Amino acid sequence: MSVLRDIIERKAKRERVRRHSLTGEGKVEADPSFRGRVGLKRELCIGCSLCEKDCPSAAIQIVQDEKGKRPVFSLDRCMFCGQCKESCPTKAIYMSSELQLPVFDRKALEVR
Amino acid sequence: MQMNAEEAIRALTGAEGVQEIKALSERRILVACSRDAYRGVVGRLAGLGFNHVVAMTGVDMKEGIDLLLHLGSSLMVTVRVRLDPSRPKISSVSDILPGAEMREREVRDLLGVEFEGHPSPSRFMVSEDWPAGVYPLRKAFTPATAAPETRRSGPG
Amino acid sequence: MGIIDWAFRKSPWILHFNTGSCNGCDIEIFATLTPKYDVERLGALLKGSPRHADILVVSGPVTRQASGRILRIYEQMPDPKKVVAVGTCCISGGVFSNGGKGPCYNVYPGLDSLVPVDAYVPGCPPKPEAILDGISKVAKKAGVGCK
Amino acid sequence: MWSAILPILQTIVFPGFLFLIAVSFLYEWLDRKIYAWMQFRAGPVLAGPVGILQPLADFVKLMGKEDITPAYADRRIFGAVPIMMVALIFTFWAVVPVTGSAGLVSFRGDVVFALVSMTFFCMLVFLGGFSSADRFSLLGAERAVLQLLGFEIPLMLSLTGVCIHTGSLSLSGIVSWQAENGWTLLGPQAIGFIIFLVAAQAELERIPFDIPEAEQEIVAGWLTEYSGRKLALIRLAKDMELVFVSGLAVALFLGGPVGPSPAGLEWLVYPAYFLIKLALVVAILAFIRGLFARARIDQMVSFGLRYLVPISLAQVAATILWRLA
Amino acid sequence: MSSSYERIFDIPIGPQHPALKEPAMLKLKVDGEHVVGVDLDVSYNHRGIEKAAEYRTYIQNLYLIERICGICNVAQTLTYCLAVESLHGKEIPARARFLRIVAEEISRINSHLLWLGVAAHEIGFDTFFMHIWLDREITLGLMEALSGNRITSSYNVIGGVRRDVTEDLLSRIRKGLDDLEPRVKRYREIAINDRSILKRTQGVGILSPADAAATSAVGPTLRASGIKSDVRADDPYSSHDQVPFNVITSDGCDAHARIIVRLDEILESIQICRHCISKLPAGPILQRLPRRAPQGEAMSRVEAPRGELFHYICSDGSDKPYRCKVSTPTLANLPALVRMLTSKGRYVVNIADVPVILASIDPCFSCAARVERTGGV
Ligand code: SF4
Ligand code: SF4
Ligand code: SF4
Ligand code: SF4
Ligand code: SF4
Ligand code: SF4
Ligand code: SF4
Ligand code: SF4
Repeated sequence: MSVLRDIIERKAKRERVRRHSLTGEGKVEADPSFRGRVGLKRELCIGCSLCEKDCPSAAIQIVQDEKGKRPVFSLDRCMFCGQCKESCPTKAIYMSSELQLPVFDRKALEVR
Repeated sequence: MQMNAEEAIRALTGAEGVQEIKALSERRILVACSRDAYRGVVGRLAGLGFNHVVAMTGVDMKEGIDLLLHLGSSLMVTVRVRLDPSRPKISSVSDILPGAEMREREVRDLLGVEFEGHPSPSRFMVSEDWPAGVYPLRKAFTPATAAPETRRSGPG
Repeated sequence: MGIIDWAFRKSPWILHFNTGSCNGCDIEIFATLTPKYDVERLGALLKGSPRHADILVVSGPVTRQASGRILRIYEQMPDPKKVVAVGTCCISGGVFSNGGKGPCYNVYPGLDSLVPVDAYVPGCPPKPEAILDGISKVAKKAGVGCK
Repeated sequence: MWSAILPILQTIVFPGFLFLIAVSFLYEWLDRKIYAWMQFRAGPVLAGPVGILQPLADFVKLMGKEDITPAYADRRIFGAVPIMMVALIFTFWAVVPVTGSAGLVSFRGDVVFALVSMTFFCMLVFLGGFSSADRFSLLGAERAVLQLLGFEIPLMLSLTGVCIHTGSLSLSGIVSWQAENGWTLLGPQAIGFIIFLVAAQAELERIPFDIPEAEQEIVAGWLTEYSGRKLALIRLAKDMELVFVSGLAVALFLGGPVGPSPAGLEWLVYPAYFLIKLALVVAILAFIRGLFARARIDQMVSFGLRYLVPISLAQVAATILWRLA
Repeated sequence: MSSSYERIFDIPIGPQHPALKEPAMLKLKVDGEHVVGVDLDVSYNHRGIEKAAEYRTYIQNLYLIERICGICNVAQTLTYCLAVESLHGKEIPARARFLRIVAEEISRINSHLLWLGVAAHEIGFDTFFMHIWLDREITLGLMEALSGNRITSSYNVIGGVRRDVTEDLLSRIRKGLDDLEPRVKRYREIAINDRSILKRTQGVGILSPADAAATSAVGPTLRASGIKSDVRADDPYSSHDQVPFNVITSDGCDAHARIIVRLDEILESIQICRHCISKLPAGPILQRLPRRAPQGEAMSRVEAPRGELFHYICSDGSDKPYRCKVSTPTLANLPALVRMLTSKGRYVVNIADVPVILASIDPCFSCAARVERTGGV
């Protein structure tokens, strides 16, 4: 019954739990330090492919675009570890604090 | 139990079958011994208070399979034995150190080391359909010889 | 059949299956039950028996040993049923898949190679908010009409 | 004409079948909300205003789902059990007074009749689990019967106390006695009330006595193999049972629906009283559910036999002495 | 209660079972409601990590090793980094060592609270579970602020830690710890006083000190059997010798003692964190190390939340380890578990107690299942 006492005391202190709203979906704020989806600042990338070499889950493929080589991230394999950000010599990769939102189709995750 | 490295080395030098004793660092000691002396050395260590089994490691060194038994309190002693790679076989120490039983089983499944006198002789495999005689931690087991499975290569 | 569709959307009962995960995703799925996230707001209950569940929430890389189980559980669930793959491992094998980097000889490259998956929640582990979103999105699609 | 239709309407609509179903859903919702409140959660919110339609959504959804009968199950019994459960509770519901001091049906000895329902229900649980031919179901079924051993006798004794106290063997008699003598029953029979609630918790298979369907031990116990429509009916039956047992508690210890009322408005005020008192009992049951850890089956049975039985016996003895004095 | 029927049959617990968050399989031999034998199968979680580690570079392995387990990922990476650093023969900066302790202790608090919640759930006490997990969000918030993710932190890297702390963050951590402490004390009170908890845990899952030592049990399981053993104290690995703390033990030897030991450890961890934050040295947080490790072998031990965690790395001088061996606390505690479950006729184990006993060693099979299968009895 000591649990009851605990509940009453906490309720008396008007402790409230902040939950995110279910209806305004997608509007979830993460802590700014959160390691969310990876992103590339295209203009900084020099195409050295170090990120691809160090990525632990082979989520990066180097492709050729009009400006030369660049990485493409497969978000269905990426595990948001941030190693590519650490490895990049020009700091072209950043981790946004965006929460990756669920998708219905795996293909939607494959390029970016 | 609170032996320091020097005392432990002194206590072990001259034991039968011990080939080499060296201190790797302040609290790590490596004892190499022959296969036949292994049991005796472990027994002696257990008598000295090293009766906590930290882990047992098997390493396929190509020229032989190294079996490492890590015993420890605040000081950790590693007993190293080299086994014949074609038919690795050694006597079990799970009667001296009951904590070693599952460790031996792990090494047996992954490296195919045979432990003589082990209380549960049944073999345990990766999954029920794991092929017999394939030991994943042997160096001969490579990605190419990995279990047959549908596999997508590369990202995507 | 408005009311039945409505009921399907409002009452997604969950069955959680761990196919060999590192626990990260399981914990976060479990965390969605707790006060801060409270999946019951959606009407969802965590069920123990596949027979009672509508949504199968899977976490972890699908290991060989677990693959048979997942098929069986999927079959045991009554129609209509949905599957949500939570975590990178479950979606593709993630760090455990080979992808040219060496073997995890015991892992399937993603849950969708075994059972049809209705939603993917990437992350390692995804935040509970993301899992909640995944479940509610799938629940919104639910109904007798769409299998 | 009207006098012919009225009983039928009473049976089907109010306070009969439909009313019972509506009230069951309402109180399942209440139970879940209180439970969630204790856990700092919100409980269901999306289905209808403040989630009040959640039990309905669950029910309708389960009705719409595929209904699987396991291959090894005894099909006839397996399928019959859910329907029998609903029918059973509905039948017994007739004796619970809702609109006045008497229920739809009232006769001498209906207290015993009501008591028997619990045993019947337990038998159906056993049959349901047994016919599923599943390990977990079987264990759950066995546990349900073992549990019955633990709580049935104290339950009976707590009722005996009330019957002796009021000198009546019918619910209507007990309710009218309370109406005449004010609220003097709850005082002397407080222990009986508590024992009744504890036993009810066991009968309803709720924490701390949800042993027959202990999720962490035996998946969903005897319910494991049920799905779809059958599960919907079982859940409905269990909700109805919650209302039925709480209704009995209201009638036996809280004076039933009777209370002060402006003359002529009894038909409206009494059911309202009933619902309020019912809510009170359900709330107490929800609190019990939230505040304890699950007991073990042997602990449960020995708790029943070692503590509840002597206490309730003492209660009965005291009541007899009081009557004699 | 003695069973009225003589029937022995097998009950599988798992691999998909509400009592196990993970797909392990416990095959119980049951006579009525009593357990007479047990067989363990943890292969459902086998992913092939040790082999995979041989094909990945040291950097990639960090993330692979981290994902051996989501709960003690901090301990796992710490052990791995210690081993690699010791291959290089390099000391890491003092500030990094202290930050590692902070991260480690936060994850310990997190793990113990998580476990306590699960244990409450195991005995059917969901309200308690919800309360504990509500307060656990505090530590998850701290972890996210410190490292960037609630669970998988990627905080320790070879040569130091990834992120530095700001004053702002330190005060946030201090506040979080201050909020948490009274709550933990309250839970301790409840765990000691609540009768329904006592009923389910006292005298359940008894492991005598002799058995605990013989089976090489580790961590809180060992300490709850009255044996004073803690790698942090015995084999200080990350400036632990500069931090004052007590090794918590209990003489209860049962599931309840394990609850109390873990709760006391949380309080101790809060003190350690506070100490480290107040004494945090200035300086760099990372000592860059080359990609290739020198030839040799290294062994490291860390006190993970569940007990002693051990890594062995053998290097052949390339950028990939030659052999990487992980030995985890759950595996070390399995023999003790089997001993508690079968009891060999000394006392009766009820089926309903199995989840409690299982939970009391705080098993998480994802790390134990690097081995194929472990058989009991
Ligand atoms: S400097 Fe180092 S990282 Fe850059 S290309 Fe040369 S080897 Fe690669
Ligand atoms: S975050 Fe990690 S897994 Fe994702 S792309 Fe970068 S290195 Fe690869
Ligand atoms: S490491 Fe940086 S610069 Fe090099 S390819 Fe990747 S993103 Fe571009
Ligand atoms: S295909 Fe290879 S890399 Fe992928 S899961 Fe299977 S074993 Fe692992
Ligand atoms: S996605 Fe990440 S957290 Fe989830 S199971 Fe895989 S490794 Fe663990
Ligand atoms: S259990 Fe060991 S050998 Fe097997 S895959 Fe895992 S790490 Fe490799
Ligand atoms: S004991 Fe192993 S699996 Fe469990 S939390 Fe620690 S590292 Fe993870
Ligand atoms: S014991 Fe193993 S599986 Fe469990 S949480 Fe720890 S590392 Fe993960």
